[in-house]
Amino acid sequence: MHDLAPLTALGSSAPQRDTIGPVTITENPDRALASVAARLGQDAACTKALASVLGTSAPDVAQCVQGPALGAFWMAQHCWIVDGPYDLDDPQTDLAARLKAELGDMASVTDQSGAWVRFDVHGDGLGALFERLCNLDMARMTDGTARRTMIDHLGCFVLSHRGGNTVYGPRSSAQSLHHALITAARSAF
Amino acid sequence: MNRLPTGGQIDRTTRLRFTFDGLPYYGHAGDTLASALLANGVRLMGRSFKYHRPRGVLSAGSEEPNALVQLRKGGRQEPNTRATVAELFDGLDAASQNAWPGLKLDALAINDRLSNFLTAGFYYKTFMWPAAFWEKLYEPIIRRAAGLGAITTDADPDGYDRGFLHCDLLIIGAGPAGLAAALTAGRAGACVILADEDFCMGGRLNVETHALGDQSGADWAAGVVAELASLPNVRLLARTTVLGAFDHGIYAAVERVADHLGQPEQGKPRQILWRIYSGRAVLCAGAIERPIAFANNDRPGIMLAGAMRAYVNRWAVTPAQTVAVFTNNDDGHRTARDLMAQGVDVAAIIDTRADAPACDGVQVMAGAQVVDSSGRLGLKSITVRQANGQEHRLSIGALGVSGGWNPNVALSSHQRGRPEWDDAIAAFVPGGALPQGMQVAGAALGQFSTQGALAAGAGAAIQALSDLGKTAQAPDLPMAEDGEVRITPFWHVGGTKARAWLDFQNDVTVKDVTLAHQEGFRSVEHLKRYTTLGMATDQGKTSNMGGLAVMAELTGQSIAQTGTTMFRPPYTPVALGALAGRSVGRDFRPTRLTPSHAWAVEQGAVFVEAGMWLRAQYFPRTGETGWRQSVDREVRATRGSVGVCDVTTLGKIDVQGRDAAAFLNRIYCNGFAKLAVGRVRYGLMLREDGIAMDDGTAARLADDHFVVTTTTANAVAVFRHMEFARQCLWPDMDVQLISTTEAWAQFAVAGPQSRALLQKIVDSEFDLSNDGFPFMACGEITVCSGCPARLFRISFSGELAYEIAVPTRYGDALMRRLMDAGREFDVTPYGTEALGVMRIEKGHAAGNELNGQTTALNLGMGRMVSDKKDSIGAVLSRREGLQEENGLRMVGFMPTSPQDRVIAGAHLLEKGAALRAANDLGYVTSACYSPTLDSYIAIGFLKAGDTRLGDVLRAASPLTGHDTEVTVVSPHFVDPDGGRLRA
Amino acid sequence: MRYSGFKILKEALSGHKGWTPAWRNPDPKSHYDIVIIGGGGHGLATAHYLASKFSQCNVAVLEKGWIGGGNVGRNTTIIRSNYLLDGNEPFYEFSLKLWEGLEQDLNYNAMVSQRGILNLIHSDAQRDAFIRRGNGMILHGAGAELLSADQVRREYPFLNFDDARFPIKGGLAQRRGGTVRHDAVAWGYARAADSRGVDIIQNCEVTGFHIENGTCVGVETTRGYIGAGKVGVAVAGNSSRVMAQAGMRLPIESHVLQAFVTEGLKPVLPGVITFGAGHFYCSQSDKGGLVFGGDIDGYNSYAQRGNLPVIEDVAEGGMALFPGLGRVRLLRMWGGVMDMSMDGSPIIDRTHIDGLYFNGGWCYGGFKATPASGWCFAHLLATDTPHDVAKAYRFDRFRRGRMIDEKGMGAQPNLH
Amino acid sequence: MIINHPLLGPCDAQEFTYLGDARLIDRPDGMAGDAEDAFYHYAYLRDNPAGEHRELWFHEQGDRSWLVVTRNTVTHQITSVELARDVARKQGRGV
Repeated sequence: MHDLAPLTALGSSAPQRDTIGPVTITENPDRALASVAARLGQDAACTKALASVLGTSAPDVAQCVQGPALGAFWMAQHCWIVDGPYDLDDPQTDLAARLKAELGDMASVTDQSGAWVRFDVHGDGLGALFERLCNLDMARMTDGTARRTMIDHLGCFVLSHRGGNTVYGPRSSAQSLHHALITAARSAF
Repeated sequence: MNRLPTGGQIDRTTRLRFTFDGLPYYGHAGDTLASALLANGVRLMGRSFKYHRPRGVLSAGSEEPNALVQLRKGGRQEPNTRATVAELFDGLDAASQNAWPGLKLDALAINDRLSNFLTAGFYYKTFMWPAAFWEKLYEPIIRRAAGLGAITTDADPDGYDRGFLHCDLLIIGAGPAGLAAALTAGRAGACVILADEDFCMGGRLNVETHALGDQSGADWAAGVVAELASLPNVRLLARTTVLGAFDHGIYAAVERVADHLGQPEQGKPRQILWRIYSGRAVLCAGAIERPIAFANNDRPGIMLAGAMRAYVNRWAVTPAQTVAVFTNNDDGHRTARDLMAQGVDVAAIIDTRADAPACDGVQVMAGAQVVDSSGRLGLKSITVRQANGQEHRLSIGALGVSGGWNPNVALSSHQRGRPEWDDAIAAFVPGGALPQGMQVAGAALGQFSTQGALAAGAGAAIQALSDLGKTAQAPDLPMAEDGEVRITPFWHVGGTKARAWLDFQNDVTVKDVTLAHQEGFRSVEHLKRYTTLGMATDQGKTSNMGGLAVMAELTGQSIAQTGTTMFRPPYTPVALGALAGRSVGRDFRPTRLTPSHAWAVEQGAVFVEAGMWLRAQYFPRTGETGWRQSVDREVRATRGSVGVCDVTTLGKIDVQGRDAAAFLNRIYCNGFAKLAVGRVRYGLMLREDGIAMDDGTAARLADDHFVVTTTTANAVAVFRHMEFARQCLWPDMDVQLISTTEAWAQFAVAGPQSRALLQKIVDSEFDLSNDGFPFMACGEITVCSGCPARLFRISFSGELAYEIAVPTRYGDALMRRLMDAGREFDVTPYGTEALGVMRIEKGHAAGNELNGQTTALNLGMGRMVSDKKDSIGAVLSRREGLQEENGLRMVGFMPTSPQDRVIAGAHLLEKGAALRAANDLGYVTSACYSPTLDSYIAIGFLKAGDTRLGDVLRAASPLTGHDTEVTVVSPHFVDPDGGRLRA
Repeated sequence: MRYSGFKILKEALSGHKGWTPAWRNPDPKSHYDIVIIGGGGHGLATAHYLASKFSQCNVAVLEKGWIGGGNVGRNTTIIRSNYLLDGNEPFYEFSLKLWEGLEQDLNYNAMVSQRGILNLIHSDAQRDAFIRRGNGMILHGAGAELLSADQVRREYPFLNFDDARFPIKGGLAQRRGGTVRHDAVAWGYARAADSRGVDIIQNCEVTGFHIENGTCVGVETTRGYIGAGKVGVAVAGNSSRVMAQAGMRLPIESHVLQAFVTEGLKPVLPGVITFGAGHFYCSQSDKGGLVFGGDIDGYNSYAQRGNLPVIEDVAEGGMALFPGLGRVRLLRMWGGVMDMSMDGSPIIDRTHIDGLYFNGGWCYGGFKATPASGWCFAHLLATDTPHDVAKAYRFDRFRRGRMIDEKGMGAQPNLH
Repeated sequence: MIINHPLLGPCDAQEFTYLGDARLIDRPDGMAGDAEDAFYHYAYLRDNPAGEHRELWFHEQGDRSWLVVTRNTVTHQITSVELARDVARKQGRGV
């Protein structure tokens, strides 16, 4: 067990949480992410193998799924991001390595855990908030939808699920993204 | 004074105090500034642009050309606001503009006396002598006189927002057609947005007296709006102007959230720009009345007849106690009737039609014309020429003028729509190819009866929904007025030498159009540009038609043949703040922070913008008085022992797949196929045109796995380029790409003690010895007892150096650990300045050299471009112009006196050569003070530079006042053999 | 007719009866020595200089619509000669000198106003690049000044110095830069050319070239066939379309550039300013409107209109630079179709067809080039040799690897 | 503008980066004898019609796919959108 202390993307040791009107925006730093891209000609096999890893079918275009332990969302054709808990205590079980072990030559797997900041947004009136942030049609963002979009010049993923919306944005711009979410929420509510 | 005792849609129980030019007045909730001023007997509200003529309101809407005022003060000062749409609020502070010293007595009204000299285009014909006097004398005078309102140049303190809306059906305008359309589509369950510029939806229903069924128009409208508001699938946007129709059903609209308040609520925007994605749209923008030109038709008190009845019906204000109406159509008679119904004395209806119908209770002068008016600051009388030629004066305080109504076609013409002339209503109607998905209904289509508009609105909604595969039923619509349009076109009263205004704001008169015709400016666009007709803040909404008609008359062509000028967005002028939204000030663009940012802040680092990134530029220490001292220290410390620099900003691309090596072999001009696992190679990427695009390293972590680095600036472009190659050029290569720039915190650890430092951090099972981990080695390791990391033995500084990467969340901790562990070596953090100095000392090309204009040959890397393989850019790099022997080569420069500064951007000339372009031999790209050599040094591009080592040249920068004698040297100032790298 | 203050006085006192058309409206003749296709700024300037400098008066200018209806009438009116590269700078400096004497040459006040242009600097690398450029300008005799942030602040105190994402670190000024009343340029050249006998023929669209044995001998038009000793094409925006009729493919793409003007304001901006950390440049017209623009929309287009993303981007740039603009209202926006060339620089050259000459590829910089472009094209048409300052503007530079790429963006037209 | 992405459906064109003429897929063979001439034509002489145009767009803020969009440059109407990779394969490009 190494002794380097992690920082959240917003630059502190504990995640930030803001409630504005009916909406709560919570930084969620404890996620591991890895991209899975099917190797040439391995689309079907990789999709199938990923389903078995996830315990549910691999997400289709613009979809996200949640299996018993791992979730995943669609990033590009035959390419997904798998999401699971970040195990601070046991880096040996890191997600990318596990996936690589399972998927072998079927896929290219890349650790993306550090690449993104994640904000979970829940509460009433998410539509009123997100219509000021991005051009996604929130009426069509049914549970299980995952889209890449732009929020104040930042390329982000917005995932819609039962618990609310999740926003993944570029980690280095976590403060700008947080500021955008907060400002839009104050404007909307 | 002029407020009628009853009626109107104002809240007489709410008294709002406001000021105009410092004088206090009162109005009511529901008033506009214009209606409130009229109610207080204020007719004079502005001055015209050119002649500074006194002006009052012409209209009751956003088409207003005359009554422009400045609202608010300080940073919120807002010029050119139309009093006709400014919603009254308590404390509103308005001032007149374009008048000095005051509205009543305006010095520049002298221009009016000189009008005979200031005709259309006069300035093209004079002010040419002497040439220098234009900027010095004439222009400053003209500029001061021109302009309308003023801004303070203080920052706007209010915020703006931008947002995105989606709908099946966008309905633009909430008059009878729009409300009927919204009701139809709303009840059918479609996702509907109904936008209207007014604060009270209903359009003309709010200003007309005719009934819808057994209700007043306003009551019917309010009822429909209430029903729509109750439907979850309908979004009502009042105070929202649809500004423009863009491609594929996208509309821009601005919602004025807080303009009716003194200032926005805390945290709330003043306005929101909505980008509306619509499946279909129905344009129900109504119609705009047009005036008739006659001599001195611009006095305060002369207004559009429809506006006059709007003031009476909606705001219970009459512009004067005695009025008259001048019309060429039946609608003018309606104004007279409505005013009489409110007890206003209507002196006469002057109707240009010989067959004008009679009107109960008022004299109709058929076949008559208004030939002049009087009253310096407001209308006192008009002169009427009757059908029999007799002229007589009528003393009146206001005149309503109706020349007919123009369908409001603007948004239908923002793309390829071109209005077509309709004789039946003597006006242009939407024509040509309308914006994709748009229909037009109601008065905007020339359907002027209320009944017709209601039915058309419902019909358009049914059609639009049907296009989208949805069905809808027409609602039961009330019976309403269904009159025909009766108009005999009449544009201007002739036979006068006096000026008759067409464009009120820009002071374009019938005479100006005549002069334009006489001088050959006959196409509508020439007419517009020569006379400025229609170029004012109202964009010709009330003036263009008259100008076209006059020109048509002069050329003998029909109005249809004459055509219209182009309609352009925005429909009405829009605050720039709204278009920019939240992307202002420090939020103009996102900020990217490095993993060690918080730590660097603690160290007191000075930061610099590097693209979107904020990077530590240098780390000043107590006692250091200038940045140079800090940078020199950082360089010396690194070269003397060890330094650490956050280099996370470099782009990183993970390249995997069976064909990864073959792929990189085509992306880089140098070979990559044979790079061994565990090794790194420098790579140069060319654009297909043979110019250097980017450079970096590629590390082979496995047979099928590389990590490629790019420069900070080009990370995005390189990724796009590689995806292009992967998907479009070689789609059957097995390669997958993903950016990992943000995934890893990466630090350069450089200097002779870098190995010793890293050995304290890197877990002991990894061999860092020179044999175990030689120059250009790479590997996946762990640090600090098991934290996964990557180590690359690469060097930008020229020292023994490494780059070490850990998952981003541990970057801060690793930096702190490096500092702790390095204390025994006096480890020194260094910033981008020291990084830059060391790379210049080493002669590495960076952004200043890889400037998109240089080739591998220019950069001294010509031999890297392999001719043994097909790589991007190799072929075109061989063109003769890029292979000249005498071409630019990257070399180094040392001043002959070490402390003489060499300036980046200086040009190179032979010693003694004159400062002339013909003598130009190249330029300095990067320069710095080298603490290592204790001299200024520079690198740059010199013609045939590789053959000129040792020559003494002149590096001249007359721009900065530097002119330095320099010796041409190798660009590798420090350790040219690379011994330190490999130590 | 000569224009003057005296003439205005005289006409004012006699009811303005004496003004005659600024140019005639002749029917086309069957043959001209030189036919110029395109009645925009460049075509009209070419005609003027052919007549006034090269004694070529048997010249027609054919315009498919009304003269000045293309980019000369839809630009942001800026003139400057602050180019970086040797291939460009002498040409634009020649142009600026011609602007400086334009009104006397044409007897038409085009309101050439040299209130200066300032390119702002926001980073050290940008300063280095601007120093290189400014020194080049000085070497070419064009003049340049490097301003510190404080000096910029003194001249433009209302710019965003204190709350900027990309702070202003200085600026490169060319005091001789400025603006010109764009329509007047077209009209002034037209009037001057017409007065020397050039026929300006409006509503006359060229529908084909008549090429015999590799030589162009005339053009088919909507007003009939017109024979020509030489044909010069100056139709920037439509170059590919027109030259395709002669079977040529050009190193040019057509892109839309939007421009914007606000409502009139009392004087606030002294000169032209260019934001260096976003897409925004701005000047204030004599009428008081702020005239501004930004980047091209970025996709091939022949539609004279653009879309929202660029409009918003430009507004963001404006607000970032000048936070007091928030309440200033945008009055009108429009689009022009640009000949975006493969290196961002123009072409003035003969074609492989004898008698057919080409002028185009002006990107978004054609307006300031108008006088020099006209002069150099006239020179080429009259003498069959390129003018000294335009000798780099050849077709074959791409084949030979002699691009003139100011921005260093390569063969990607929408990035220039 | 709206680009109807073959996988994702309608997307605002703002999410895309434009490259241009879809013939850029047809990169010549750099080792062929006439390569310099072929590359000159390839890199510099692109289609620029007033009308229907096949062009490359990159979904930079989306799924990072390159698309071939057939769009009218006069009306901006889009009539077809394909994945560039499929087009490239159909045109015989492989490894």
